Amino acid sequence: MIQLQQLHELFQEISKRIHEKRDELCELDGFAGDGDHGISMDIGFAAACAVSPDEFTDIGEYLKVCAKSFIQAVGASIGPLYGTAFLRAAKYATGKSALSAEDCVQMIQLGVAGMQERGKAQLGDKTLLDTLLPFAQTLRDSMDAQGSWADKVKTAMQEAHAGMESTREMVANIGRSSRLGERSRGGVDPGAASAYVVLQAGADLVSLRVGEFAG
Amino acid sequence: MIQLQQLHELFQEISKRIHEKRDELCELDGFAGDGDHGISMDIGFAAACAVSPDEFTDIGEYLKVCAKSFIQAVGASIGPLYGTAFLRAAKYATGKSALSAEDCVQMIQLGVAGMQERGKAQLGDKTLLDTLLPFAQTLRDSMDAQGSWADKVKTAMQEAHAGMESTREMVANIGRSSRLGERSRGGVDPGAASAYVVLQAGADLVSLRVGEFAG
Amino acid sequence: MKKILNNPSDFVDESLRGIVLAHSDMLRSVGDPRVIVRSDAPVRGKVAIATGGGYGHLPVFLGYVGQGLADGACVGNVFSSPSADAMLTVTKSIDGGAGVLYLYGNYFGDKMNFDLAAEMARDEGIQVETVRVTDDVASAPAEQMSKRRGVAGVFFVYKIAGACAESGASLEEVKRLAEEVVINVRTMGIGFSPCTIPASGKPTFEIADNEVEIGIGIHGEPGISRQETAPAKELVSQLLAHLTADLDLVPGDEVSILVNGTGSTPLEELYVAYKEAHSWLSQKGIKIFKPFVGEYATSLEMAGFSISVLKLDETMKALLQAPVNTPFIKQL
Amino acid sequence: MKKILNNPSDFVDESLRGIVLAHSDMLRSVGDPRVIVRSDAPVRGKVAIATGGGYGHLPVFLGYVGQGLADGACVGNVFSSPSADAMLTVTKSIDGGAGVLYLYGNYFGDKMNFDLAAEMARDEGIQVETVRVTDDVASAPAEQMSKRRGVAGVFFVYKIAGACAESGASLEEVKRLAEEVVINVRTMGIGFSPCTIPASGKPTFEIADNEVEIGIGIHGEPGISRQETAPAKELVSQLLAHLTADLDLVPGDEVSILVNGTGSTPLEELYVAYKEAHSWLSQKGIKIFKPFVGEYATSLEMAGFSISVLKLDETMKALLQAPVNTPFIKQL
Ligand SMILES: Nc1ncnc2c1ncn2[C@@H]1O[C@H](COP(=O)(O)OP(=O)(O)O)[C@@H](O)[C@H]1O
Ligand SMILES: Nc1ncnc2c1ncn2[C@@H]1O[C@H](COP(=O)(O)OP(=O)(O)O)[C@@H](O)[C@H]1O
Ligand SMILES: [Mg+2]
Ligand SMILES: [Mg+2]
Ligand SMILES: [Mg+2]
Ligand SMILES: [Mg+2]
Repeated sequence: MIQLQQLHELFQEISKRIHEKRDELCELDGFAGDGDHGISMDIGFAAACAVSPDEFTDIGEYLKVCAKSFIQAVGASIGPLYGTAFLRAAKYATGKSALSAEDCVQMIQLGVAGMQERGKAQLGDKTLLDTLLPFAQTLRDSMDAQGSWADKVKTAMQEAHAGMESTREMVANIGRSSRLGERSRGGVDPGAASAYVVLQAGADLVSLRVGEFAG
Repeated sequence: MIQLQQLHELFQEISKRIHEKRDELCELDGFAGDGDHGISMDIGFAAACAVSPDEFTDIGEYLKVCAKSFIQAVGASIGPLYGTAFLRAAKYATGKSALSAEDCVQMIQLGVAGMQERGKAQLGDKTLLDTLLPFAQTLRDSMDAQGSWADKVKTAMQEAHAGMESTREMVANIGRSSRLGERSRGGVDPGAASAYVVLQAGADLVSLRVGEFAG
Repeated sequence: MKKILNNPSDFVDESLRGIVLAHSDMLRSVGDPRVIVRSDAPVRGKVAIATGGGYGHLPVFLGYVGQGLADGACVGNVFSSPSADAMLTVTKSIDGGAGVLYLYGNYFGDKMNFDLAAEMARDEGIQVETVRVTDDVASAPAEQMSKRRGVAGVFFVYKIAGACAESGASLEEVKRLAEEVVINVRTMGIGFSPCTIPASGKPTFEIADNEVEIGIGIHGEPGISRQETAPAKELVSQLLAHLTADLDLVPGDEVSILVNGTGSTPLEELYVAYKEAHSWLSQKGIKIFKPFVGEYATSLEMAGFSISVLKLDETMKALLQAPVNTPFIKQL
Repeated sequence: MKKILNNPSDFVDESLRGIVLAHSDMLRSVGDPRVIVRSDAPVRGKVAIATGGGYGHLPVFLGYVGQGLADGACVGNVFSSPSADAMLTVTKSIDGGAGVLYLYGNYFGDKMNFDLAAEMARDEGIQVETVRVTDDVASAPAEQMSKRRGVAGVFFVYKIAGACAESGASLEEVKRLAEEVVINVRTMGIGFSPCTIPASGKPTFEIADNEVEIGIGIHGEPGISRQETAPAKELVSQLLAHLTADLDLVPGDEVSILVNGTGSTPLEELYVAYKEAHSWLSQKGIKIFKPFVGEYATSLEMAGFSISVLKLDETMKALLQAPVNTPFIKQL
């Protein structure tokens, strides 16, 4: 089972990695966007980390405050997308003090669905969904199958990576870059890239602590 | 004696010559001013010409309307300078239907004094006065001397020419170009150049019609 | 980049601080310096209007906060949406019990944040409705009206919805009228030269010395064509041909128009455009009721202008004349 | 040159035509399209205020024609004095029997024309007095105050003299008060980049990408120094140090300030300047009474700004708050 404290550690790990990639992500956004994506993600996850887990026992309550903290820190596109995902996940987790692997998969599903509802984007629109949707779907599909969680996550991460890479040849169809049409082709979508960083942080924690997750 | 009709012809001659020099004068003004001097002079004298002499018997009345016509057409610096000169001359000529040579000299004196009063410039300030003042003074000084009017005008014109040329090495001390300071040195003052054109037209009429003036 | 600023990352907050300091009698910020409401908010019993969006468009958005227009606004970074949290704060600060209308330009980032804010506000028991302005004819074809972006025409929606709210109408009525205005307003812009976002330090687009961008967006989004500069008469008739066709205007119709400068185009030039618009419309038998000329929605120092046309009915005409008093826009 | 214009030589007249068409309820031209007076002129028994100068400085000069400010104005070509004849026409059109105050910036071309107009007006039996505004501290040393040019500070003189005239004061009183304001107002500007006069098509001056001109004039006249751009805080403190020293301000003094944009500097940046001015003055113990921020005197699309400081007394404070209503400037 995953404890509240571990979620906090996950946010810390994501925040650390996003911070390291901050300039790289801004550069990606500079290609067809306004060059601020690394900043927004950095600020957003730093805000989520700043919520102290010690004051909570209910994971739902904790995640709701993290969501609001993220939303407070970031507007742009990323604020409402991740904010909505966190809020949807928080709703599911309300009343829980620990999460099973199934709970996690369910929350990822709900979160990504929230992003899709908020942003109205489809697979192939050159957004973070091109990373997140394949990941979430592969993970869910593998839920009842044989094999370790570590392996399942690894497979899902391969799909996430392929999805992210596929945005390179896409034409942006939504959001700020869509106004460039054909000219938006040729660069990885920054949101897709940062989503991969987020997932990778989660995946690495899973493989490090594979025992706990199995528990 | 000079008749009202001849003044009209003088304005026509001035207007014709200024019109021909229009671009040249603008170019001179472009050196340290705003490049519009040829246009202003052209418009101003065209307006003075447009006043029909046939409706007048009083030279003062006629000149007053010419002055107002000039003033109506031109603002900038040239409007009030020539406008004031014409008004001062008109005042002197009020009640007269013909002008003697002495009247003409007197009117030139008064006109130039009016320009000086209006513009507060001194000899050497790099303005039209550097052409007009030497001309007017030389003419007045020669009034009671021996010799033909044609010669007297010729001498005065030499002074006017020297005055105009002297502005080339002057630094503008008044008006728009004065803000350039040292950088205004090296070009003939446009107002001084156009004043010479005006005087030359008058001088040529005098020498052409020397008989009439003597009369 | 020559700009009046200190650290580019402080630009928005320092500018807002200046606004609140200069106009403390009419505006105040609520906690977050990027949330600004009229000083008498909430006005009890009045429908409140909230707006917001990226910074850099003054008087859009803060400039419309005041009597006769909106009740509160929040802004994000330059050309970037403010957060849903800021919007929620505006909402809570201006709700006078009669509900809140979210009124803003149709940009996806803003929509996502306002929608999330509306969800959160409703959770807290506040009635919220939304109207998005879609006046930019160059941003999508007429059949896809809901995809069109909001540009300077938002002025007319603030003006009429604001006057309507001030008159004591219900949230439903204010919303319905705002939608009515949105349906009847069209805008198209022309860009001459770009602006520079302080944080990036680079121009928003590139354009040749003799070219203009017809149909440009308020953030420098490309329009429908790039062409050689032309006399004012031609540029204006090009815009008006698009606008009046899109609005199906016919002789006898009455309109208000807004000739809007996008930043560095002199007021003197905007009036040349107005003169041309006046004679073009007169020739077509279209009557101008109450024109507006000036900077009503800018893009920092972008050079260019837009024309907005609003097809009027008697209700709109009356409300267009109602008084306005904000630090930026006044009407007696 | 990308501008909204047709033939450059028609620029002024077409722009003015647009102004009169758009604001026919408040302004009218008198014969000459370059002579514009408030529509209710002459106001019987009220001292009338006439102003004028070159075109290209909107809202200076026409923008100040209306209730609470001036009664009429005439303009010349861009940056060039209007004719004495136009001034005479203004004078005759606005004189309500109580005399006319000529109030304008101290430029020699304007002075020559206004002086000639005054001569002609007096010939026709109209009482005329003159006050020239000399607020530009960078244009001449303090000992030669009468050589200083008039720039954005003219706003304060219009405002206070206009309110005074509106209150029914005599020509002598309005003149005296206008002189009092002139003595107490100082301005200094900073130029970032030039503007282009339509008729010439060339920029008014050249300046490097990283340089600013401190003390620039309203037609791009060189100032007191050219230096590298600096943070807003430094630029503002440089200006205020000059201004407050020239005015001999001491802690406890009360001032109004105007942060004026010269054309293409975004309003957002002007408020950064205001914020810096506020903190600089507060630190010196100088109190700001009623600040103004915006475009009050421009130079077409010149980029830059100026700060004007007016040292106040109780009379001025009261008049500063009086209402104003022109198509360009409004105060409730
Ligand atoms: N409607 C949307 N649905 C999903 N993702 C979106 C949407 N709009 C934008 N994005 C994602 O957001 C990323 C840009 O984020 P960011 O730069 O922070 O926001 P902004 O575009 O407002 O500057 C894009 O790369 C894309 O992945
Ligand atoms: N105060 C003055 N006194 C005498 N002449 C002047 C004065 N100011 C300007 N001038 C003359 O006017 C000329 C410029 O005329 P013009 O270009 O028509 O006016 P502006 O300077 O307003 O553009 C100068 O070359 C100078 O000879
Ligand atoms: Mg971005
Ligand atoms: Mg000139
Ligand atoms: Mg952004
Ligand atoms: Mg001139």
